[in-house]
Amino acid sequence: MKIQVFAVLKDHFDKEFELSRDIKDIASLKAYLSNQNTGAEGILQISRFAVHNEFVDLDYAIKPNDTICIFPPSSGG
Amino acid sequence: MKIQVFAVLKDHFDKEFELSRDIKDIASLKAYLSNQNTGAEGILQISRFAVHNEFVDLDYAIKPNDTICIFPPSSGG
Amino acid sequence: MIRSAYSLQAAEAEIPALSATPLDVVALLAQAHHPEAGAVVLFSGEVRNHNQGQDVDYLEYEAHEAMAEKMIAEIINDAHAKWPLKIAVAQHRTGKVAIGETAVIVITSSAHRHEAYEANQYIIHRIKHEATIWKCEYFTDGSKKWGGNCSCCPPAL
Amino acid sequence: MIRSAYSLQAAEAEIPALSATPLDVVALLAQAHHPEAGAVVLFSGEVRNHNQGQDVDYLEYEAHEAMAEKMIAEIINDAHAKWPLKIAVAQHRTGKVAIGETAVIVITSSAHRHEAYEANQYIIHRIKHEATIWKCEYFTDGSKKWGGNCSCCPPAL
Repeated sequence: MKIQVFAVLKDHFDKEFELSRDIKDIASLKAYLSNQNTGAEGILQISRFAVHNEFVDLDYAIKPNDTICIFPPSSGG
Repeated sequence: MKIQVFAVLKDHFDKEFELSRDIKDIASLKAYLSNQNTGAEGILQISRFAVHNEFVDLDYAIKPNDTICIFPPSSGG
Repeated sequence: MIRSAYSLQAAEAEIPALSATPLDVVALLAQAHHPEAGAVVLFSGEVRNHNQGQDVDYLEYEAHEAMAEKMIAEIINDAHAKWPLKIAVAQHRTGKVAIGETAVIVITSSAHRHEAYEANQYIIHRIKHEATIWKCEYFTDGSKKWGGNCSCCPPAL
Repeated sequence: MIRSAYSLQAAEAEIPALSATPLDVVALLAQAHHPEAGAVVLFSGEVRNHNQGQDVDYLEYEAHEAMAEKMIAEIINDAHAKWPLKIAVAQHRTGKVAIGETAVIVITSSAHRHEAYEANQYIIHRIKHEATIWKCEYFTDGSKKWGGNCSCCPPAL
Protein backbone atom coordinates (compact mmCIF):
# COMPACT_ATOMS: atom_id res chain seq x y z
CA MET A 1 0.00 0.00 0.00
CA LYS A 2 0.97 3.59 -0.48
CA ILE A 3 0.52 6.22 2.24
CA GLN A 4 0.14 9.97 1.66
CA VAL A 5 0.13 12.34 4.61
CA PHE A 6 -0.86 15.98 4.73
CA ALA A 7 -0.13 19.20 6.61
CA VAL A 8 1.37 18.73 10.08
CA LEU A 9 1.73 14.98 9.53
CA LYS A 10 4.53 15.79 7.10
CA ASP A 11 6.57 16.89 10.13
CA HIS A 12 6.37 13.27 11.32
CA PHE A 13 6.33 11.17 8.15
CA ASP A 14 7.48 11.43 4.56
CA LYS A 15 4.79 13.01 2.44
CA GLU A 16 4.41 9.76 0.56
CA PHE A 17 5.75 6.32 1.34
CA GLU A 18 5.24 2.63 0.62
CA LEU A 19 4.30 0.10 3.28
CA SER A 20 4.80 -3.51 2.29
CA ARG A 21 3.67 -4.99 5.61
CA ASP A 22 0.46 -6.91 5.94
CA ILE A 23 -1.92 -4.46 7.63
CA LYS A 24 -5.54 -5.46 7.40
CA ASP A 25 -7.52 -2.32 8.11
CA ILE A 26 -7.33 1.38 8.94
CA ALA A 27 -7.44 0.75 12.68
CA SER A 28 -4.38 -1.47 12.37
CA LEU A 29 -2.62 1.06 10.15
CA LYS A 30 -3.27 3.80 12.69
CA ALA A 31 -1.91 1.61 15.48
CA TYR A 32 1.14 0.64 13.44
CA LEU A 33 2.03 4.23 12.49
CA SER A 34 1.46 5.46 16.06
CA ASN A 35 3.84 2.80 17.26
CA GLN A 36 6.46 3.67 14.67
CA ASN A 37 6.24 7.37 15.47
CA THR A 38 4.91 8.03 18.94
CA GLY A 39 5.11 11.81 18.44
CA ALA A 40 2.38 11.55 15.82
CA GLU A 41 0.01 9.43 17.91
CA GLY A 42 -2.14 12.34 19.07
CA ILE A 43 -2.58 13.70 15.58
CA LEU A 44 -3.27 10.28 14.10
CA GLN A 45 -5.99 9.77 16.70
CA ILE A 46 -7.93 12.76 15.34
CA SER A 47 -7.06 12.31 11.67
CA ARG A 48 -9.36 11.11 8.90
CA PHE A 49 -8.44 8.49 6.32
CA ALA A 50 -9.42 8.34 2.67
CA VAL A 51 -8.99 5.88 -0.20
CA HIS A 52 -9.79 6.83 -3.79
CA ASN A 53 -11.07 10.27 -2.75
CA GLU A 54 -13.58 8.83 -0.28
CA PHE A 55 -13.34 8.87 3.47
CA VAL A 56 -13.09 5.39 4.95
CA ASP A 57 -13.90 4.06 8.42
CA LEU A 58 -11.53 2.32 10.81
CA ASP A 59 -12.77 -1.10 9.67
CA TYR A 60 -12.04 -0.46 5.99
CA ALA A 61 -10.18 -3.52 4.64
CA ILE A 62 -6.99 -2.30 2.99
CA LYS A 63 -6.20 -3.76 -0.43
CA PRO A 64 -2.54 -4.21 -1.47
CA ASN A 65 -2.64 -1.50 -4.16
CA ASP A 66 -4.58 1.10 -2.15
CA THR A 67 -3.27 4.61 -1.72
CA ILE A 68 -4.33 5.78 1.73
CA CYS A 69 -4.49 9.48 2.47
CA ILE A 70 -4.22 10.62 6.07
CA PHE A 71 -5.73 14.00 6.88
CA PRO A 72 -5.20 15.92 10.12
CA PRO A 73 -8.18 18.10 11.17
CA SER A 74 -9.01 20.67 8.50
CA SER A 75 -7.90 24.24 8.97
CA GLY A 76 -8.98 26.10 5.89
CA GLY A 77 -10.30 29.65 5.78
CA MET B 1 -45.23 76.69 13.18
CA LYS B 2 -44.21 74.93 10.00
CA ILE B 3 -44.92 71.23 9.43
CA GLN B 4 -42.93 68.93 7.14
CA VAL B 5 -44.17 65.41 6.46
CA PHE B 6 -42.34 62.50 4.86
CA ALA B 7 -43.01 59.38 2.82
CA VAL B 8 -46.56 57.99 3.05
CA LEU B 9 -47.72 61.03 5.04
CA LYS B 10 -47.40 63.02 1.82
CA ASP B 11 -50.38 61.04 0.55
CA HIS B 12 -52.40 62.65 3.35
CA PHE B 13 -50.87 66.11 3.80
CA ASP B 14 -48.93 68.65 1.79
CA LYS B 15 -45.21 67.98 2.08
CA GLU B 16 -44.81 71.29 3.90
CA PHE B 17 -47.42 73.58 5.37
CA GLU B 18 -47.92 76.36 7.89
CA LEU B 19 -50.12 76.00 10.94
CA SER B 20 -51.00 79.26 12.64
CA ARG B 21 -53.19 77.75 15.36
CA ASP B 22 -52.16 77.71 18.95
CA ILE B 23 -51.05 74.12 19.55
CA LYS B 24 -49.05 73.69 22.72
CA ASP B 25 -47.25 70.39 22.32
CA ILE B 26 -46.61 67.41 20.03
CA ALA B 27 -49.45 65.39 21.58
CA SER B 28 -51.90 68.18 20.75
CA LEU B 29 -50.49 68.52 17.23
CA LYS B 30 -50.91 64.81 16.68
CA ALA B 31 -54.52 64.96 17.89
CA TYR B 32 -55.25 68.02 15.77
CA LEU B 33 -53.83 66.50 12.55
CA SER B 34 -55.56 63.17 13.18
CA ASN B 35 -58.82 65.05 13.54
CA GLN B 36 -58.25 67.04 10.36
CA ASN B 37 -57.37 63.94 8.38
CA THR B 38 -58.80 60.79 9.91
CA GLY B 39 -57.23 58.63 7.20
CA ALA B 40 -53.79 59.54 8.58
CA GLU B 41 -54.59 58.80 12.22
CA GLY B 42 -53.09 55.30 12.22
CA ILE B 43 -49.85 56.46 10.69
CA LEU B 44 -49.59 59.51 12.94
CA GLN B 45 -49.97 57.22 15.96
CA ILE B 46 -46.77 55.37 15.03
CA SER B 47 -44.86 58.36 13.65
CA ARG B 48 -41.92 60.12 15.25
CA PHE B 49 -41.57 63.89 15.54
CA ALA B 50 -38.44 66.01 15.29
CA VAL B 51 -37.53 69.66 15.74
CA HIS B 52 -34.15 71.03 14.66
CA ASN B 53 -32.88 67.57 13.67
CA GLU B 54 -33.64 66.10 17.08
CA PHE B 55 -36.45 63.73 17.96
CA VAL B 56 -38.89 65.24 20.45
CA ASP B 57 -41.35 63.64 22.85
CA LEU B 58 -45.10 64.10 22.97
CA ASP B 59 -44.77 66.72 25.70
CA TYR B 60 -42.34 68.90 23.75
CA ALA B 61 -43.62 72.51 23.99
CA ILE B 62 -43.93 73.87 20.47
CA LYS B 63 -42.48 77.35 19.84
CA PRO B 64 -44.13 79.58 17.22
CA ASN B 65 -41.19 79.44 14.82
CA ASP B 66 -40.52 75.73 15.10
CA THR B 67 -40.39 73.54 12.03
CA ILE B 68 -41.77 70.15 13.02
CA CYS B 69 -40.87 67.10 10.97
CA ILE B 70 -43.20 64.10 11.09
CA PHE B 71 -41.64 60.74 10.24
CA PRO B 72 -43.58 57.55 9.57
CA PRO B 73 -41.76 54.33 10.57
CA SER B 74 -38.45 54.02 8.75
CA SER B 75 -38.20 51.67 5.81
CA GLY B 76 -34.69 52.04 4.50
CA GLY B 77 -32.54 49.24 3.18
CA MET C 1 -13.29 51.40 23.08
CA ILE C 2 -10.24 52.91 21.42
CA ARG C 3 -10.16 52.67 17.65
CA SER C 4 -7.00 52.76 15.63
CA ALA C 5 -6.24 55.82 13.57
CA TYR C 6 -6.03 53.56 10.54
CA SER C 7 -9.67 52.61 10.40
CA LEU C 8 -11.02 56.06 11.09
CA GLN C 9 -8.82 57.90 8.66
CA ALA C 10 -8.49 55.46 5.84
CA ALA C 11 -12.02 54.30 5.44
CA GLU C 12 -14.82 55.38 7.68
CA ALA C 13 -14.25 59.09 7.77
CA GLU C 14 -14.37 59.50 4.01
CA ILE C 15 -17.53 57.56 3.29
CA PRO C 16 -20.76 59.55 3.24
CA ALA C 17 -23.72 57.72 4.75
CA LEU C 18 -26.01 58.77 1.91
CA SER C 19 -25.46 58.85 -1.82
CA ALA C 20 -27.71 60.13 -4.58
CA THR C 21 -25.64 58.25 -7.18
CA PRO C 22 -25.04 54.50 -7.57
CA LEU C 23 -23.03 52.95 -4.75
CA ASP C 24 -19.52 51.90 -5.66
CA VAL C 25 -19.39 48.49 -4.00
CA VAL C 26 -15.92 47.78 -5.29
CA ALA C 27 -14.44 51.03 -4.02
CA LEU C 28 -16.10 50.59 -0.63
CA LEU C 29 -14.82 47.05 -0.34
CA ALA C 30 -11.32 48.16 -1.29
CA GLN C 31 -11.43 50.70 1.54
CA ALA C 32 -12.49 48.10 4.06
CA HIS C 33 -9.18 46.26 4.13
CA HIS C 34 -7.30 46.42 7.38
CA PRO C 35 -4.07 44.57 8.17
CA GLU C 36 -5.40 43.38 11.52
CA ALA C 37 -8.75 42.20 10.24
CA GLY C 38 -9.05 38.55 9.31
CA ALA C 39 -12.73 38.72 8.45
CA VAL C 40 -14.61 41.10 6.18
CA VAL C 41 -18.39 40.82 5.84
CA LEU C 42 -20.22 42.83 3.20
CA PHE C 43 -23.98 43.12 2.94
CA SER C 44 -25.54 44.52 -0.20
CA GLY C 45 -29.27 45.20 -0.25
CA GLU C 46 -30.36 45.10 -3.88
CA VAL C 47 -33.58 46.00 -5.63
CA ARG C 48 -35.53 42.88 -6.54
CA ASN C 49 -37.65 42.55 -9.64
CA HIS C 50 -40.70 41.60 -7.61
CA ASN C 51 -42.04 41.92 -4.10
CA GLN C 52 -45.04 40.17 -2.59
CA GLY C 53 -46.21 39.03 -5.98
CA GLN C 54 -45.97 42.38 -7.74
CA ASP C 55 -43.53 43.29 -10.49
CA VAL C 56 -41.30 46.13 -9.37
CA ASP C 57 -40.36 48.83 -11.88
CA TYR C 58 -37.99 50.79 -9.63
CA LEU C 59 -37.63 52.09 -6.10
CA GLU C 60 -37.29 55.57 -4.77
CA TYR C 61 -35.74 56.38 -1.40
CA GLU C 62 -36.68 59.55 0.41
CA ALA C 63 -34.57 60.67 3.34
CA HIS C 64 -34.40 63.37 5.93
CA GLU C 65 -30.76 63.61 5.10
CA ALA C 66 -29.32 65.49 8.06
CA MET C 67 -30.97 63.18 10.57
CA ALA C 68 -30.28 60.04 8.54
CA GLU C 69 -26.58 60.85 8.34
CA LYS C 70 -26.38 61.51 12.04
CA MET C 71 -28.28 58.32 12.89
CA ILE C 72 -26.17 56.11 10.65
CA ALA C 73 -23.03 57.56 12.24
CA GLU C 74 -24.47 56.78 15.68
CA ILE C 75 -25.36 53.23 14.66
CA ILE C 76 -21.80 52.70 13.40
CA ASN C 77 -20.43 54.07 16.66
CA ASP C 78 -22.71 51.81 18.67
CA ALA C 79 -21.49 48.81 16.66
CA HIS C 80 -17.89 49.75 17.44
CA ALA C 81 -18.79 49.92 21.12
CA LYS C 82 -20.45 46.50 21.06
CA TRP C 83 -17.90 44.53 19.02
CA PRO C 84 -14.12 44.78 18.50
CA LEU C 85 -14.41 45.94 14.90
CA LYS C 86 -11.56 47.20 12.78
CA ILE C 87 -13.85 48.85 10.27
CA ALA C 88 -17.58 49.48 10.02
CA VAL C 89 -19.05 51.47 7.15
CA ALA C 90 -22.51 51.91 5.72
CA GLN C 91 -23.87 53.77 2.75
CA HIS C 92 -27.48 54.15 1.63
CA ARG C 93 -28.84 55.33 -1.70
CA THR C 94 -31.33 58.14 -2.03
CA GLY C 95 -33.58 58.89 -4.98
CA LYS C 96 -34.53 56.54 -7.77
CA VAL C 97 -32.84 53.10 -7.71
CA ALA C 98 -33.18 50.62 -10.57
CA ILE C 99 -33.70 46.86 -10.33
CA GLY C 100 -30.44 45.10 -9.56
CA GLU C 101 -28.84 48.23 -8.16
CA THR C 102 -27.62 48.35 -4.61
CA ALA C 103 -29.79 50.33 -2.21
CA VAL C 104 -27.59 49.91 0.84
CA ILE C 105 -24.17 48.53 1.71
CA VAL C 106 -22.76 47.60 5.08
CA ILE C 107 -19.16 46.45 5.50
CA THR C 108 -17.70 45.25 8.77
CA SER C 109 -14.32 43.78 9.49
CA SER C 110 -12.80 42.27 12.58
CA ALA C 111 -10.06 39.91 13.66
CA HIS C 112 -12.48 36.99 13.85
CA ARG C 113 -15.51 36.40 11.71
CA HIS C 114 -18.26 36.04 14.28
CA GLU C 115 -18.07 39.71 15.27
CA ALA C 116 -18.09 40.89 11.67
CA TYR C 117 -21.28 38.93 10.89
CA GLU C 118 -23.02 40.00 14.10
CA ALA C 119 -22.15 43.67 13.74
CA ASN C 120 -23.11 43.69 10.08
CA GLN C 121 -26.59 42.36 10.84
CA TYR C 122 -26.96 44.79 13.74
CA ILE C 123 -26.08 47.77 11.56
CA ILE C 124 -28.38 46.94 8.65
CA HIS C 125 -31.24 46.10 11.01
CA ARG C 126 -30.99 49.44 12.78
CA ILE C 127 -30.52 51.44 9.56
CA LYS C 128 -33.66 49.89 8.11
CA HIS C 129 -35.74 50.45 11.21
CA GLU C 130 -34.42 53.68 12.66
CA ALA C 131 -32.76 55.91 10.09
CA THR C 132 -35.02 58.56 8.56
CA ILE C 133 -35.10 56.87 5.16
CA TRP C 134 -38.22 55.62 3.42
CA LYS C 135 -38.63 53.31 0.47
CA CYS C 136 -41.35 53.71 -2.11
CA GLU C 137 -41.86 50.83 -4.53
CA TYR C 138 -43.11 51.69 -7.99
CA PHE C 139 -44.70 48.73 -9.74
CA THR C 140 -44.95 47.99 -13.46
CA ASP C 141 -48.75 48.40 -13.28
CA GLY C 142 -48.27 52.05 -12.33
CA SER C 143 -49.13 51.63 -8.65
CA LYS C 144 -46.82 52.49 -5.79
CA LYS C 145 -46.39 51.47 -2.16
CA TRP C 146 -44.57 53.19 0.65
CA GLY C 147 -42.44 51.46 3.23
CA GLY C 148 -42.97 48.07 4.81
CA ASN C 149 -40.13 46.56 2.86
CA CYS C 150 -38.80 44.55 5.71
CA SER C 151 -39.57 40.86 5.92
CA CYS C 152 -39.33 41.00 9.69
CA CYS C 153 -42.05 43.61 10.11
CA PRO C 154 -45.81 43.83 9.57
CA PRO C 155 -47.03 44.80 6.09
CA ALA C 156 -46.68 48.34 4.81
CA LEU C 157 -48.85 51.18 6.08
CA MET D 1 -35.30 22.14 -3.54
CA ILE D 2 -35.42 23.21 -7.16
CA ARG D 3 -32.89 25.84 -8.15
CA SER D 4 -33.35 28.20 -11.04
CA ALA D 5 -31.29 27.68 -14.15
CA TYR D 6 -30.06 31.22 -13.72
CA SER D 7 -28.09 30.68 -10.56
CA LEU D 8 -26.49 27.44 -11.64
CA GLN D 9 -25.49 28.52 -15.09
CA ALA D 10 -24.59 32.13 -14.57
CA ALA D 11 -22.55 31.93 -11.45
CA GLU D 12 -22.04 28.75 -9.51
CA ALA D 13 -21.12 26.36 -12.25
CA GLU D 14 -18.25 28.48 -13.51
CA ILE D 15 -16.50 29.16 -10.25
CA PRO D 16 -13.80 26.70 -9.22
CA ALA D 17 -13.75 25.94 -5.51
CA LEU D 18 -9.96 26.22 -5.37
CA SER D 19 -7.61 28.75 -6.89
CA ALA D 20 -3.83 28.85 -6.90
CA THR D 21 -3.89 32.52 -7.91
CA PRO D 22 -5.29 35.56 -6.05
CA LEU D 23 -9.08 35.51 -5.68
CA ASP D 24 -10.91 38.07 -7.77
CA VAL D 25 -13.39 39.37 -5.20
CA VAL D 26 -14.83 41.92 -7.60
CA ALA D 27 -15.48 39.41 -10.37
CA LEU D 28 -17.04 36.95 -7.94
CA LEU D 29 -19.28 39.63 -6.50
CA ALA D 30 -20.33 40.73 -9.97
CA GLN D 31 -21.37 37.14 -10.71
CA ALA D 32 -23.47 36.93 -7.56
CA HIS D 33 -26.20 39.29 -8.73
CA HIS D 34 -29.58 37.76 -9.25
CA PRO D 35 -32.75 39.66 -10.13
CA GLU D 36 -34.74 37.86 -7.46
CA ALA D 37 -32.20 38.33 -4.69
CA GLY D 38 -32.66 41.31 -2.41
CA ALA D 39 -29.77 40.43 -0.13
CA VAL D 40 -26.16 39.59 -0.95
CA VAL D 41 -23.72 38.67 1.82
CA LEU D 42 -20.03 38.34 1.08
CA PHE D 43 -17.46 36.96 3.50
CA SER D 44 -13.79 37.47 2.81
CA GLY D 45 -11.27 35.71 5.01
CA GLU D 46 -8.06 37.71 4.83
CA VAL D 47 -4.53 37.07 6.03
CA ARG D 48 -3.83 39.08 9.17
CA ASN D 49 -0.44 40.52 10.00
CA HIS D 50 -0.40 38.78 13.36
CA ASN D 51 -1.99 35.85 15.12
CA GLN D 52 -1.87 35.03 18.81
CA GLY D 53 0.88 37.56 19.41
CA GLN D 54 3.17 36.47 16.59
CA ASP D 55 3.98 38.49 13.47
CA VAL D 56 2.83 36.61 10.40
CA ASP D 57 5.02 36.71 7.29
CA TYR D 58 2.69 34.80 4.98
CA LEU D 59 0.42 31.77 4.89
CA GLU D 60 0.49 28.66 2.81
CA TYR D 61 -2.56 26.51 2.13
CA GLU D 62 -2.16 22.86 1.29
CA ALA D 63 -5.13 20.97 -0.09
CA HIS D 64 -6.12 17.54 -1.19
CA GLU D 65 -7.65 19.20 -4.19
CA ALA D 66 -9.98 16.55 -5.57
CA MET D 67 -11.58 15.94 -2.20
CA ALA D 68 -11.68 19.61 -1.24
CA GLU D 69 -13.47 20.51 -4.46
CA LYS D 70 -16.00 17.77 -3.96
CA MET D 71 -16.59 18.72 -0.33
CA ILE D 72 -17.05 22.40 -1.06
CA ALA D 73 -19.58 21.51 -3.77
CA GLU D 74 -21.42 19.33 -1.25
CA ILE D 75 -21.42 22.08 1.36
CA ILE D 76 -22.87 24.51 -1.19
CA ASN D 77 -25.54 21.98 -2.11
CA ASP D 78 -26.39 21.42 1.54
CA ALA D 79 -26.76 25.18 2.01
CA HIS D 80 -29.16 25.33 -0.94
CA ALA D 81 -31.20 22.53 0.65
CA LYS D 82 -31.36 24.31 4.01
CA TRP D 83 -32.12 27.86 2.85
CA PRO D 84 -33.94 29.37 -0.15
CA LEU D 85 -30.79 30.77 -1.71
CA LYS D 86 -30.57 32.28 -5.15
CA ILE D 87 -26.80 31.94 -5.30
CA ALA D 88 -24.14 30.37 -3.11
CA VAL D 89 -20.50 30.32 -4.15
CA ALA D 90 -17.22 29.71 -2.37
CA GLN D 91 -13.63 29.86 -3.44
CA HIS D 92 -10.51 29.03 -1.43
CA ARG D 93 -6.88 29.87 -2.18
CA THR D 94 -4.17 27.29 -2.30
CA GLY D 95 -0.44 27.89 -2.04
CA LYS D 96 1.29 30.94 -0.64
CA VAL D 97 -0.98 33.81 0.38
CA ALA D 98 0.39 37.21 1.39
CA ILE D 99 -0.81 39.45 4.24
CA GLY D 100 -3.95 41.32 3.25
CA GLU D 101 -4.78 38.84 0.51
CA THR D 102 -8.02 36.93 0.59
CA ALA D 103 -7.73 33.27 1.54
CA VAL D 104 -11.38 32.39 1.12
CA ILE D 105 -14.55 34.01 -0.19
CA VAL D 106 -18.15 32.97 0.38
CA ILE D 107 -21.03 34.77 -1.33
CA THR D 108 -24.67 34.01 -0.67
CA SER D 109 -27.75 35.75 -1.94
CA SER D 110 -31.41 35.34 -1.18
CA ALA D 111 -34.68 37.23 -1.31
CA HIS D 112 -34.40 38.23 2.35
CA ARG D 113 -31.24 38.94 4.24
CA HIS D 114 -31.53 36.56 7.18
CA GLU D 115 -31.07 33.48 4.98
CA ALA D 116 -28.07 34.98 3.22
CA TYR D 117 -26.28 35.69 6.53
CA GLU D 118 -27.13 32.28 8.00
CA ALA D 119 -26.10 30.33 4.93
CA ASN D 120 -22.90 32.31 4.56
CA GLN D 121 -21.82 31.49 8.11
CA TYR D 122 -22.79 27.86 7.65
CA ILE D 123 -20.71 27.53 4.49
CA ILE D 124 -17.55 29.14 5.83
CA HIS D 125 -17.79 27.18 9.09
CA ARG D 126 -18.03 23.87 7.27
CA ILE D 127 -15.30 24.73 4.74
CA LYS D 128 -12.91 25.61 7.55
CA HIS D 129 -13.66 22.49 9.55
CA GLU D 130 -14.34 19.82 6.96
CA ALA D 131 -12.74 20.55 3.62
CA THR D 132 -9.35 18.92 3.09
CA ILE D 133 -7.46 22.21 3.27
CA TRP D 134 -4.76 23.08 5.78
CA LYS D 135 -3.24 26.38 6.68
CA CYS D 136 0.40 26.80 7.63
CA GLU D 137 1.41 30.12 9.16
CA TYR D 138 4.95 31.31 8.52
CA PHE D 139 6.09 33.88 11.05
CA THR D 140 8.62 36.66 10.65
CA ASP D 141 10.94 34.92 13.14
CA GLY D 142 11.26 32.01 10.74
CA SER D 143 9.02 29.63 12.65
CA LYS D 144 5.88 28.05 11.26
CA LYS D 145 2.70 26.57 12.64
CA TRP D 146 0.18 24.22 11.05
CA GLY D 147 -3.56 24.52 11.39
CA GLY D 148 -5.55 25.64 14.41
CA ASN D 149 -6.42 28.93 12.79
CA CYS D 150 -9.96 28.90 13.95
CA SER D 151 -10.99 30.98 16.93
CA CYS D 152 -13.78 28.53 17.71
CA CYS D 153 -11.47 25.52 18.10
CA PRO D 154 -8.73 24.33 20.46
CA PRO D 155 -5.17 25.52 19.76
CA ALA D 156 -3.16 24.17 16.86
CA LEU D 157 -1.73 20.70 16.85
